[in-house]
Amino acid sequence: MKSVSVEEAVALIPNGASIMVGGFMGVGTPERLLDELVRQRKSGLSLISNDAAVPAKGVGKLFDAAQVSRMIGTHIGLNPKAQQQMLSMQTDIDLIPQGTFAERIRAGGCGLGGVLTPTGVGTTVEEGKQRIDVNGKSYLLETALRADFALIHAFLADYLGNLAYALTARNFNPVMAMAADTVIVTADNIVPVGVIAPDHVVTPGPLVDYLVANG
Amino acid sequence: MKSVSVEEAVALIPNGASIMVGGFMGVGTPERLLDELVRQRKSGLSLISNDAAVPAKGVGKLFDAAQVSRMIGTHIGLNPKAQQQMLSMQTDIDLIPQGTFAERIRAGGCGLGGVLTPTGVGTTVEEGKQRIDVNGKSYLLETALRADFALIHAFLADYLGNLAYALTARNFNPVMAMAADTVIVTADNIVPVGVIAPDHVVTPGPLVDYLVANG
Amino acid sequence: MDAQTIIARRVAQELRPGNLVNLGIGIPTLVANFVPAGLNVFFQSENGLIGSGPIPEQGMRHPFLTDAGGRPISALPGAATFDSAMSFGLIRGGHVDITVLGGLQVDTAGHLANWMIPGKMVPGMGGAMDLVSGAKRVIIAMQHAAKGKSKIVVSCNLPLTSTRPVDLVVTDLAVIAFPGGKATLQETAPGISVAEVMAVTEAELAIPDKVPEMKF
Amino acid sequence: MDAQTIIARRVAQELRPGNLVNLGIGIPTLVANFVPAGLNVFFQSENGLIGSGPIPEQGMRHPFLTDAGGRPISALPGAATFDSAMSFGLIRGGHVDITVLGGLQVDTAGHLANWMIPGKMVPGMGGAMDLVSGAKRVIIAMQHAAKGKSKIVVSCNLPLTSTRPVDLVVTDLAVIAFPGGKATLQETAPGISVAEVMAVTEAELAIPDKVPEMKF
Repeated sequence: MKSVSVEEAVALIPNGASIMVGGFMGVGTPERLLDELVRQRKSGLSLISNDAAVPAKGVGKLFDAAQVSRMIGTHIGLNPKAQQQMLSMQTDIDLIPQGTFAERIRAGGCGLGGVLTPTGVGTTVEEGKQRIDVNGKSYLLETALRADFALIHAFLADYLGNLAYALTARNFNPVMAMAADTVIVTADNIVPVGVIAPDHVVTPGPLVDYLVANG
Repeated sequence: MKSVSVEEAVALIPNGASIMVGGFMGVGTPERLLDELVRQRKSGLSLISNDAAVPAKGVGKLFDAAQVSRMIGTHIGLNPKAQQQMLSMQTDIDLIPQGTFAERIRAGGCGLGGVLTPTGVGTTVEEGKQRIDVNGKSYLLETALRADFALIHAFLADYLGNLAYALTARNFNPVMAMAADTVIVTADNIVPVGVIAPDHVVTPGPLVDYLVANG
Repeated sequence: MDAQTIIARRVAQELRPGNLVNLGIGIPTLVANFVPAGLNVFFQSENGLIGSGPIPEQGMRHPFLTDAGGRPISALPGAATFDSAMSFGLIRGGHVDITVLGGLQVDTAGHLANWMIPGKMVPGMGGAMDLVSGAKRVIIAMQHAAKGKSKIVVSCNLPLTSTRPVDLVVTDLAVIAFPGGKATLQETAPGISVAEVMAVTEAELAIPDKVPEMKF
Repeated sequence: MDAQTIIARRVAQELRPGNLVNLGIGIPTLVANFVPAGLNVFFQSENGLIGSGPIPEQGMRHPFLTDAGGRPISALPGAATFDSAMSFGLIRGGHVDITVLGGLQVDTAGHLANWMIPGKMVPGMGGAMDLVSGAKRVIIAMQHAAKGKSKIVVSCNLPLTSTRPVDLVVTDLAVIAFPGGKATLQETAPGISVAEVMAVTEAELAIPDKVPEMKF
């Protein structure tokens, strides 16, 4: 784990990179990294995020600045800008079921090729996918999802990069922190080793590549 | 969640039932439930447990009393009785890779039909299984595993059945607590609601059917 | 009682002690207001919480404690938080006893369409497909008709949410179940006759000999 | 230096700052004794811990803090615990930088057999197959020969642990790597000649122009 400034962290991300961003409707999203992605005008990003949040919040900021060329998520209903960019073909948005989204990312992080889920069988979600029956029940094969970068927000980070999350700000952060080549973390509180008890660590430090220093 | 005595809890389990038992070499195993399974002489059990522990400890007690007719696990090297019972065909023991064991149980608990794992491809573990290629890499389809009962040990249980575990006694308990029709829990400490903070709950109370009262 | 109140109060009667319940956005959210004190049901918010409670007072809200729509909520004593893989493990794995969702159409066989109107903006299905595929019991809480058109249809022409049929539909006019895979009128709303329900329902409903009124 | 010490010390030289390392039972366990102070490697115990430390004093042991063999261990400051699904997610997902395992046979292509001898008692593979399939780097720490028979063989006749070749084999006589899928002698043990290694090795080893001695 390396401690870096927010400018250094975002400078690592090239235009066109795929980025997983933690958060659910902007809750639990690393806002400082998103502000810096906007400031550094990164373009053509492939965004993997549960939703498009709302304008001016969370990943919504990337749609405000038209920096997303492709998105995989589950819901964009509360961000009119994301909807416009989807309808105008400016952004290619792939909307999938939320449980499938979580499992595909988890599979990517855990070295699984994919999972069999009953969700989506017999619906439009099945198009182009393999259906596999196990013990007389039908499932879709949903394949693993990974990204170049995961942008993660934690409530607590210790000096070794061990992370703990608060309440509903946990959401997709722990699975995404396992599913990217480079993991960049912001935290509300950076604390000494030992403040987070071993049983309360959710993301172990060795998963974290860069911890963004607080001001 | 219902609070019961250890006698009542074990009386729920019929002969021939399939039982998942938490623990790793006997660490994190609900010893009181195993003692009572022996006392009530339950027979013909299908055991799903990581290992056979050692004689007189954890699930080792079930082999001491020859109560296991079938086992799915990953390692029995430290229990000579389990080995004898396997070699004499008294017990049918299916040994599988430990990561596959964990994922099959997790799949059972999470409503997945199975997962694709690279583990075991091209080895004897592949026999009888479907090989599926995703993006040019080969995986085995490993199907979900469930049981009639899960016997779980926690460090803390609150009055609603929320559970937290201690150190390496966590192991398979959380995944097993999701993968059985009936979940029975013993805990070192039964504590008031609120003692386990929401962010520290590992197994939420609604997953627990029976909490065994302490003496 | 207005239409939404009838629906929400009637759905609340379906909850049993100890149930783990997931409420969708809209009318389903109102169900929480009508749960009898002491029933000890647990509400799951699919963004990662069991034990969600009412909106806290101004000044007591926390930006990291919200429902699946991003609105501030509270947590009750005994609440538990978890990540999204666990949250949908609970849903898909059948650990959620009841999910209450809105609907666009439900057909004679109990198939639900509730996530997409072709030609209109597609917001995405969020958690709806997992909830309908995985919850032990699926209850649809919706108006009986929209713009004069029955939402209980012969066959859904909107894209399905799941091929798994729902268990119960509660509208402002009726309660409908699907025994043997066939839409069957169970109850009518107070003051509504069986004939009135049939008149505004596109689907053919099986009508038992006795159809009681909802009781509140 | 005895054979085990040579192997363990040489393997320890492969660890890099910040590495997440999983040590198997037997000789691999000894590697921890030779890690330079301040290198800041993390040891994973696959039963659910990162940050495992040496055996604590009598009276300081806790029954809920053990290694994968069930023996008491300690935890270092900054340790983290997790369940078995997460533990093998770390292993299979390539988050473990190095796994050090014992071996029964390694063949010319780097294939490993280390879990089963047909006809003998089968203890089970435990975590070995996942570790070899998933870790970023697989290092085998074993004696060069057993009962006078080379463990570096032309082709494994024991059942394979994985079709993924190992990265490095460290024995009491040699260090062997597999560039281009071909067993290649990298180093010899102190005082051992290339000819001596070749004489006791069943597999044909590629021999570079310069084969240095291990340095301690």
